[in-house]
Amino acid sequence: MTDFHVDVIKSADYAVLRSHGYINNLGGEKIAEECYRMMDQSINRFIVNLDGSKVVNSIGISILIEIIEKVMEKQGRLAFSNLTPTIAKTFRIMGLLQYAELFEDESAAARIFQTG
Amino acid sequence: MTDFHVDVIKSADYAVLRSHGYINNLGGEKIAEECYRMMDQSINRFIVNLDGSKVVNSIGISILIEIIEKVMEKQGRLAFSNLTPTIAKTFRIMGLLQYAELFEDESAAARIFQTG
Amino acid sequence: MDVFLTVPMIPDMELAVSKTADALSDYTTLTPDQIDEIKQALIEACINSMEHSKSADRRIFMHFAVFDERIQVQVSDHGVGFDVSRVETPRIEDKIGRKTRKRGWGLKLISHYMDEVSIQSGTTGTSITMTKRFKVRGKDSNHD
Amino acid sequence: MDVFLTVPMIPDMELAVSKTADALSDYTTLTPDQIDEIKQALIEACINSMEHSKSADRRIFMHFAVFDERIQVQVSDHGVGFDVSRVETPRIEDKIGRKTRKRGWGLKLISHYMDEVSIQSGTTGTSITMTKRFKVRGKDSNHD
Ligand SMILES: Nc1ncnc2c1ncn2[C@@H]1O[C@H](COP(=O)(O)OP(=O)(O)O)[C@@H](O)[C@H]1O
Ligand SMILES: Nc1ncnc2c1ncn2[C@@H]1O[C@H](COP(=O)(O)OP(=O)(O)O)[C@@H](O)[C@H]1O
Repeated sequence: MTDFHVDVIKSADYAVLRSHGYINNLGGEKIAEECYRMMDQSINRFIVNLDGSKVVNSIGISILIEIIEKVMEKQGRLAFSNLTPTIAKTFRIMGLLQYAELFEDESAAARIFQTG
Repeated sequence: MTDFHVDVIKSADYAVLRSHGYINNLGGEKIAEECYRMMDQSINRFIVNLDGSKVVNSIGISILIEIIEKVMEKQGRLAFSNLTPTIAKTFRIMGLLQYAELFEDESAAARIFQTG
Repeated sequence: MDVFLTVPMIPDMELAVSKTADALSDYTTLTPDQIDEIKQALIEACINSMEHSKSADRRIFMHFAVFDERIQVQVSDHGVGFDVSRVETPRIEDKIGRKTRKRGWGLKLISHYMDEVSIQSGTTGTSITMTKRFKVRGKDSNHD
Repeated sequence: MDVFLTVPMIPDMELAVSKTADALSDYTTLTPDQIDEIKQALIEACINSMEHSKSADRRIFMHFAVFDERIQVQVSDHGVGFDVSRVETPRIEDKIGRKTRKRGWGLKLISHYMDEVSIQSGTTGTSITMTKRFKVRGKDSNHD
């Protein structure tokens, strides 16, 4: 129904995922799929840019929790950027930000990733 | 409720009215008000640019008919520009285009007005 | 698929209602222009109920039914009704340059925006049923 | 002002529904972020009905009531209901790094998005009533 898609931009040792559309179960799964595909290529650091996603649901976010878990298992790192205030609030309510970083925009996240 | 407004750009001998918002009775009346204010200043040629108005209703258009009538009484000229396909269809159904001209965009209308 | 919407007769409610039509269009293959026409038809039907129905409950009742190849929109009020056969078809020549009422376009416009229109009206209210057809999903070629 | 909306339980209907909330916000002084939160609360309530209610009629019934200083949204289904007192509060520490269900956030989120939430649930269905307050129009200074 909704046209969800993820653009993946692979850097040397991290990947940027730009999601577009409603992050429900299907949207969450598409993001997970792309992350796991990158992890198979030994990429364990991710910037998930949600600029194109203004609406989420708790099922979709549960899948993001699974991704965070997998990334932690690999001693990787996951950052979110470009969240709407409401999605940022949602992540904060859930306590996600104890496990994932939050950046204003993609370039702020990338700066940390490039130096760190 | 809705924030309707009209920008008026006065040229030497014609005026451009750019409407923004829903053309209902109130919207129609605001356009009429601006036209009649210009007519008091002896301007009788008008380009009404509807680029900022994607929705109309038949009450609003009835007021546009009154404007056309007043312009015709003064041997003036009225052109519409930047209509959505549905608004253009609406004007065609009503037969408005026998009395008012239709242009793709404002500059196309202005070219005719400057030469005519 | 059936969606029912009941709204109060208050200013600009017809605009709010037209946004629901927008939302439902995701379940159809309607083109953006077709969606615009349905929204305009809905706006005209709603303002008719608001302006003319004199309904005591001041409510408009809508039923959207989405089928494989058409959407049907019914707009009803519990108003005083009107005699459909006595509504005159408006003509621009009768309106411009004469001291006549410029109004009277709503029903004519609706009949052009939509593929089928029928009106039931009586002393317990008015109900206008409007249908617009669209392409069946996945059947855009003729070797189906 | 009361608006009633009934929709079928079909994919993405919660998104369509949230657009109605958008449309009604024109009648309030809600900020864009507050509207976003109501939309998210509505989405969670709808997917709960879709996922858990097992309702036979597969319908969600909504009632939006706009007052001077608050909007109240009620989302109901004719499903099997649940025992509200037995819903556990989710904690991220219990979810991450453990072989547990990651789900269970809907009601917690709703309680944070909205100012007041109450749930009625029984064998004939579930009804969640959610309220969000906003500034009274024209009363933004304190010398009123
Ligand atoms: N819901 C309604 N209830 C009562 N009368 C109606 C209703 N809808 C239309 N009418 C009658 O039909 C006439 C024509 O309506 P319409 O074509 O929309 O033009 P207008 O509303 O501008 O008069 C109205 O003037 C009114 O008398
Ligand atoms: N409308 C409903 N009908 C039946 N059960 C419900 C309903 N809404 C919530 N529940 C119950 O409450 C639990 C918690 O809901 P929620 O916090 O939204 O998390 P989740 O839906 O992810 O489990 C659900 O698992 C379900 O058992």
